[in-house]
Amino acid sequence: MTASAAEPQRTLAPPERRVAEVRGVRRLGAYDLLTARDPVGPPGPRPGQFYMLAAGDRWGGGAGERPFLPRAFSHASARPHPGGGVELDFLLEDVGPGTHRLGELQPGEALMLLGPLGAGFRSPAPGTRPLLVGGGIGVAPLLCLHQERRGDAQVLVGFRSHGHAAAAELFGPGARVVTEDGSVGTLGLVTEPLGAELDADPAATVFACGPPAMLEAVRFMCAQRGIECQLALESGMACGFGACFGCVVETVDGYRRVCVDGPVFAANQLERVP
Amino acid sequence: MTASAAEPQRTLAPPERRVAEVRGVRRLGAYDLLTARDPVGPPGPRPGQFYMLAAGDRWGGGAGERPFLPRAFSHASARPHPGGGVELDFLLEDVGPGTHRLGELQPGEALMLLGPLGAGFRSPAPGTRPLLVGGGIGVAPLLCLHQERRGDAQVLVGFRSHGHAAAAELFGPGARVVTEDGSVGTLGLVTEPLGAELDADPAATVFACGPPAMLEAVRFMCAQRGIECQLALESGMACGFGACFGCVVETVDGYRRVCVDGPVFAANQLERVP
Amino acid sequence: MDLCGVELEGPVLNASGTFDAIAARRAFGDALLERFPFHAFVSKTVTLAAREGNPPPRLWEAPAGMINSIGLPNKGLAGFLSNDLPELAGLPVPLIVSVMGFDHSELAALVEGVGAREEVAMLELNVSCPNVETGVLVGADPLETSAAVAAVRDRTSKPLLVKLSPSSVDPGAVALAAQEAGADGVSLINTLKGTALHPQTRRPWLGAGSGGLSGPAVRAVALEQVRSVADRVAVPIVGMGGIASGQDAADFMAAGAHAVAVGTESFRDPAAGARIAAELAALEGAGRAHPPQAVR
Amino acid sequence: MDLCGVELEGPVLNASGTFDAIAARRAFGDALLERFPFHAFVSKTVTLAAREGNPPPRLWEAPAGMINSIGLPNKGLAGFLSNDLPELAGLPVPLIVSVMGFDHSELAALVEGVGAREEVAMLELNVSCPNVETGVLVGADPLETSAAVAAVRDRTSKPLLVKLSPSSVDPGAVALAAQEAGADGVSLINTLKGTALHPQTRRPWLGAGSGGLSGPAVRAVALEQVRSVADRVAVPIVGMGGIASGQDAADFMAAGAHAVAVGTESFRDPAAGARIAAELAALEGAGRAHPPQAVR
Ligand SMILES: Cc1cc2nc3c(=O)[nH]c(=O)nc-3n(C[C@H](O)[C@H](O)[C@H](O)COP(=O)(O)OP(=O)(O)OC[C@H]3O[C@@H](n4cnc5c(N)ncnc54)[C@H](O)[C@@H]3O)c2cc1C
Ligand SMILES: Cc1cc2nc3c(=O)[nH]c(=O)nc-3n(C[C@H](O)[C@H](O)[C@H](O)COP(=O)(O)OP(=O)(O)OC[C@H]3O[C@@H](n4cnc5c(N)ncnc54)[C@H](O)[C@@H]3O)c2cc1C
Ligand SMILES: Cc1cc2nc3c(=O)[nH]c(=O)nc-3n(C[C@H](O)[C@H](O)[C@H](O)COP(=O)(O)O)c2cc1C
Ligand SMILES: Cc1cc2nc3c(=O)[nH]c(=O)nc-3n(C[C@H](O)[C@H](O)[C@H](O)COP(=O)(O)O)c2cc1C
Ligand code: FES
Ligand code: FES
Repeated sequence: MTASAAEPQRTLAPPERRVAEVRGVRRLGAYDLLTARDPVGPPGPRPGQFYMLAAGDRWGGGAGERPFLPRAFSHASARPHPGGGVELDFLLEDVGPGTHRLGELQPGEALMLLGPLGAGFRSPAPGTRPLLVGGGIGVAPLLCLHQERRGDAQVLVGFRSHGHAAAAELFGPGARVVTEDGSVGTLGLVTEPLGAELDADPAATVFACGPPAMLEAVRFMCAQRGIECQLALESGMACGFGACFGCVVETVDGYRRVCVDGPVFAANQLERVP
Repeated sequence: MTASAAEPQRTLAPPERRVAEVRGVRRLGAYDLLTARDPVGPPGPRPGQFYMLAAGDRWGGGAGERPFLPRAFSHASARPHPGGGVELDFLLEDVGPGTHRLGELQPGEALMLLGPLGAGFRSPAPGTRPLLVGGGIGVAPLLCLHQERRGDAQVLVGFRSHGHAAAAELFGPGARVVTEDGSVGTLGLVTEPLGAELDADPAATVFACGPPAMLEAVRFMCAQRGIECQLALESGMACGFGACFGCVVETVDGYRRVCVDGPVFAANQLERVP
Repeated sequence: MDLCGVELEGPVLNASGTFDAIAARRAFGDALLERFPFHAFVSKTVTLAAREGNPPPRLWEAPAGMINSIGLPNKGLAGFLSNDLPELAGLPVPLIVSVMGFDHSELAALVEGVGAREEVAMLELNVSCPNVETGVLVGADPLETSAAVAAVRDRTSKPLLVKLSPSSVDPGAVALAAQEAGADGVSLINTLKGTALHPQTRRPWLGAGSGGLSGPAVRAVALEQVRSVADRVAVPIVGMGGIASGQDAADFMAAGAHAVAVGTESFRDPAAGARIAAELAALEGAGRAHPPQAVR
Repeated sequence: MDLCGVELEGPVLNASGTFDAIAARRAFGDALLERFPFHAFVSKTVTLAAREGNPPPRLWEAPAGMINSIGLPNKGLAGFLSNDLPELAGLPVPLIVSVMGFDHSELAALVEGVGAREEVAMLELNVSCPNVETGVLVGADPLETSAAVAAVRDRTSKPLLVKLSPSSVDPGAVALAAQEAGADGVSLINTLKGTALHPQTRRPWLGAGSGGLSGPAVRAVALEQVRSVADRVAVPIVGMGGIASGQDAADFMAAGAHAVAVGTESFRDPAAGARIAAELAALEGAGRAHPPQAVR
C-alpha cells in the first residue's frame, strides 16, 4: 500500500449519543452556520471527520413524515469552549427535512450528537504544499483543515452563485473563488484553474470535498499528474459508525463503508468517484 | 323517540381542513387555553360540537413517533373576530404527544382545523332550568353553553386539585366548585351536591361532560329522578366526520359513532356510560 | 380516463371503508357534493347479513400510521340496497361497491344483488380484510382466490375488482389467479395484521385483540406489492397503502397502478383526495409523474 | 436470565446485521467494551461463500423507519472464523452467530463450522432475509423450514435459534414446524419486503430494486406476529421489530417474548440497547412490565 493509502487519523467518539446545546444558527448567504456546545465530546476532532446530528425535540413530522434517522455533518470548526467541552460549527445546506429542521433550531435547544466519526484528512507529507479544493457545501471540512494549517494552505473554492459564495468569507482573504455565474471571483468551475495550479506545483497535496462530478474531475487531474490527493466523500447514511453497511462506495478493494473506512479516501483507492 | 332523543343541533363544517392562525396559548392552572382565529369557519358552532386540530408544522416526531392523526377538542368559546372569521378558545389538558404539541404553539403559527363537527347540546325545553355539570377538562363544552345561556344556567363543576380548579374562573363567580382535595370550594366529588340540586328542582335539564365514571353517575341520578339529561361523550377518534367507524359507543340502538351521532347524546340513549 | 371500462374524470379513488359519504354529507352538507374529493366512490364493504362490527376500542395510533379493528360494520345487503344505495347514487362520481362473503353462496348473492342495480358502476371483491378470519385465508391463496372469483364471475356483467391480501407470500401469484378467473382489475394493499397493547395493563388495546395497520408506515410494502403484481398481470391495478401526496400517487402509478386510492390520509383531511389529485396533475403537467425511464 | 440454556445478564440483544461490534470498536475504542449496550451479541449473517453485498444505494428513509438492501455482505465462513470470530470473542457478552445457507449442505457446513468453535454460545438460522430470494421462500413455509432445521440439527449441540420470515401467512405454523424439527428458540420479525422510487426518475431507488422495511413502522406487525407465535410454541422467543423504548420491549415480553432485540434504533444511538434495558428494568421494578392481567 502506498503512503497515501495508510489509514488517515481518527479521534475516537464516546459510544453513545449525547446532548449538545445549540448556541445559535447564523444565516450565511445560502447556508446556515449552526453553532453548538458539545459538553463532553473529545476536544480534537480531525478535520474531515463528521458527526451524526438530530434535533433533540421533534425530529420527525416534517415533509413526508421525515426525518427519522440522524444526519451526517462534517464540523467546519472546533474550538475549546471556555466553560468546558468543545464548541462546534456546522455549515448546513437546506436540501430536505433533516437539514431544514436543524436550521430551525433555537439557542438553548438540544442537539443530539454522536461523534466525531470516521477517518479524517491525513496531514500532508512534509515539504508538500496543501491545496484545498472545495465545491459548494463541500467546503465545510476544508474550513477546519485550513484553520489547522494556519494559512500555509492554498484554497480554491467554487460555488453556484453569489449567495453560496458567502461561505468563502470563512476562509479569509487568501481564498481563490470561482462561481458558475461569475457573480463572485472568476467565472467557471473550480476545476478550470485547478490544472494550472497543479502544473505550477507538482509537490502539492490536494484535499478535496464537493459534488461527485467535481471530485471525479479532481481525482482524474491529480492522477494524470501523479499528485497525491485525498477526497472527502458523501454517502447516504443510517448509523455513521459502521453498523448498517448502508453507506458503501466502490473502491479498488471492493465496497467500503464511507462512515468508517472514510469519509476521507486516498484518491488512488478509487477507480472513479461514483 | 322521546323529545330528548331528537337530533341535537349541528352547524355544518366546510368539507376540508383549513389553516387557522394561533393567537396565543395562555397557561390556566393545570390547563392551557389555546386561542386561534378561524378565518373562514362558520360563525355559530353549537356548544358541544368539536373541532379536529393538528399543528400546521411538525405534527409528529413526538413521544413514540406520534402524533399522527388530528385530535378532537370542543371549543370552550367562539366569538366573531373583528377582522372577520371566528376566534375560538380551546381548553387543553396535556395528556400526551398531541395535546403537548398543541400547547407549544406560538402566536402566528398555523393550526390545522376541521369543524365544527358532531352534534352539540340541544336547548333545554322552555320552562326547564339548565344545570351544567362538569368534571375536569370536561368543563370545556359547558363554558360556551354557559355563555350562550347568559347566566340563566346553574353551574356545578368538580376538579382534582387547586391547579385544575383554575378553569372554574372562566364561568365567573356564580359557579359552584368542588375539589377532590378540598383546596377550592367544597371537598368531594361533583356528584355529591348534585343529588340535592336535582331534588330541589325536578324541572332541571342537566348538561354534563367529564370523565366516564362521573357521567355514568350523573346519568344514573337523572334517570332515577326522570330528569332530562344530555351527556357530551369522549372517544378515541381518527377522523371526526364519520369516515372511520372507530369512535363508536354502545347505545340502546347498538354502536353509534360519537363523532357524528354525538358527541352529545341524550342520557336515555345509553344503558350506561362505558 | 378509463378504469375497467368505467369512465372516470381522474385516477384518485377513496379506499373502501375509509370514507362514509353519507355521514360526511351530514357533517359537511351539499358542499361535499360540490367539492367531492374523489373521482370514484368506493363503498365500505357490504356483507350479506348486517354486522355490528367489533367492540371498542377500535383505533390505535401507530408511528406514521394507525391500527384499526372496525370489523366491517354494515347494514347487510338488504339494508345497503334499500337505505344506502339511493343516497350514494346521488354522488357526482361513479359508484364502486365493495362486497365480502364468508362462502361462495354468500358471495354470489352479494354480487348478483349489487350487480343488478344500475346505480352501481363496478364491484370490488374484498377477499383480504384482516379483521375477518376468512378474509386473510382466501386472499392469501391463489386457488382460494380463483375459486371465489369463479364463483361470482357470471353473476354480473359489471366490472369486478379483486382486492388482494397483503399477507400473501406471493401477491403476484394471487393476482394472476384472480385475473385468470375473470377479474377485470385488482386493488391492493389492504391493511397489514398488527396489534398494540394497553400502556398500563399490557392487555391487547383493541377490542378485537388485533387489527390492521395502515397509513404511511405501510407505503413501502404497498409500493413493492404493486410493483410485483404489475409484473404478473395485464388487468388494471388500483394501488393504495399510505398514499398521502401527489408524489406518493405518482410513485404508485410509476410502479404499475392505473389508479390510486386514498385511505388513512382522508382521516387527517377529508379533502386529501382532491389535494392529492391536484398534486399528481401538477407533476404530470411537469412531466415528472411518469418519466420515460421509470419502472414501467 | 437463561435463553435456550445460555446465561445472560439481561434480555436485550442486538438484531442481527444492525451492529458491527468490530467497526464500532474502531469508532469508539475500548469504551465500547466498558459500556457494551447488549446482553448478548448477535453477528451479522454469515454465508458459506464471501459476499460483496448489493450495489448502492442501499438505504431509504421511510416514515418512522427505513428500507435497506444491504444484501448480506460478509467474509464467508472461512473469513469469519479466521478474522472476525477472534475479535468477537473479546466482547464482554455471549456470542450468537447468525448463518444462512442457500441449500441444506451449505447450511450443514455453516452450522458445523460455527458450532464447533467454543467462542460461540448459540447459533441463529436466518431463513427469512428478504434480500435473498430463497430466504423468503424457506422461512415462509412450514415444510421448507422444518426441512432446513432438520438438516442441521444434529450438526451442533449448541442451542439453535430460527429467525422466522414475516412474509408468512401463518408465522405460528412455521414456528411450530421449527420447534418440532429441533429449534431451541425462534426469533422474529425480520424486515418486511418494501421498495421506494427515486423522487425524480421514479426508477427503484435501491440498487437491488427492493429491500426490507424496519423500525417503528413495523412494530405493530411484529408485536402481532410475536403474540401469534407465542400461542403456538413452547420454546423461547426473541422478539424484535421497531423496538425503541423500554415500553416497547415490555410490550414484546408481555406478548410472549423471553428476550428482545434492538435493530434500527441502534442506528439513531449506539447506546440504545443500554437505554432500553434500563427503561425495561425500571418498568419491571415498578411492576409495570408484566402485570398479572397481561396478554400471557
Ligand atoms: C460524511 C458526510 C459529511 C457531510 N457534511 C455535510 C456538511 O458539512 N454540511 C451539509 O449541509 N451536508 C453535509 N452532508 C450531507 C448531509 O448529510 C445531507 O445533506 C443530509 O443528510 C440531507 O438530509 P435531508 O433530510 O435534509 O435531505 P434528504 O431528504 O435526506 O435529501 C438528501 C438526498 O437524499 C436523497 N433522498 C431523498 N429522499 C430520501 C429518502 N427518503 N431516503 C433516502 N434518501 C433520500 C436525495 O438524493 C436527496 O438529494 C454530509 C454527508 C456526509 C455523508
Ligand atoms: C368530542 C371530543 C371533545 C374533546 N374535547 C377536549 C377538550 O376540550 N380539551 C381536551 O383537553 N381534550 C378534549 N378531548 C380529548 C382529547 O381529544 C384527547 O385528550 C387527545 O386526543 C389526547 O391526545 P394526546 O396525543 O395528547 O394523548 P394520547 O397519547 O392520545 O393519550 C390519550 C389517551 O389515549 C390512549 N392512548 C395512548 N396511546 C395511544 C395510541 N397510540 N393510540 C390510541 N390511543 C392511545 C390512552 O388511553 C390515553 O389516556 C376531547 C375528545 C373528544 C372525542
Ligand atoms: C378504518 C379503516 C377501515 C377500513 N375498512 C375497509 C373495508 O371495509 N373494506 C376494505 O376492503 N378495506 C378496508 N380498509 C383498508 C383500506 O381500504 C386500505 O386498503 C388500507 O387502509 C391501506 O390504505 P391507506 O394506508 O391509505 O389507509 C380499511 C382501512 C381503515 C384504516
Ligand atoms: C441494515 C439492516 C441489516 C440487516 N441485516 C440482517 C442480517 O444480516 N441478518 C438478519 O437475520 N437480519 C438482518 N436485519 C433484520 C434485523 O435483524 C431485524 O430483524 C429487523 O431490522 C427488525 O428489527 P428493527 O425494526 O429493530 O430494526 C437487518 C436489518 C437492517 C435494518
Ligand atoms: S452509515 Fe451505517 S455503516 Fe456507514
Ligand atoms: S372518528 Fe372516525 S368515525 Fe368517528
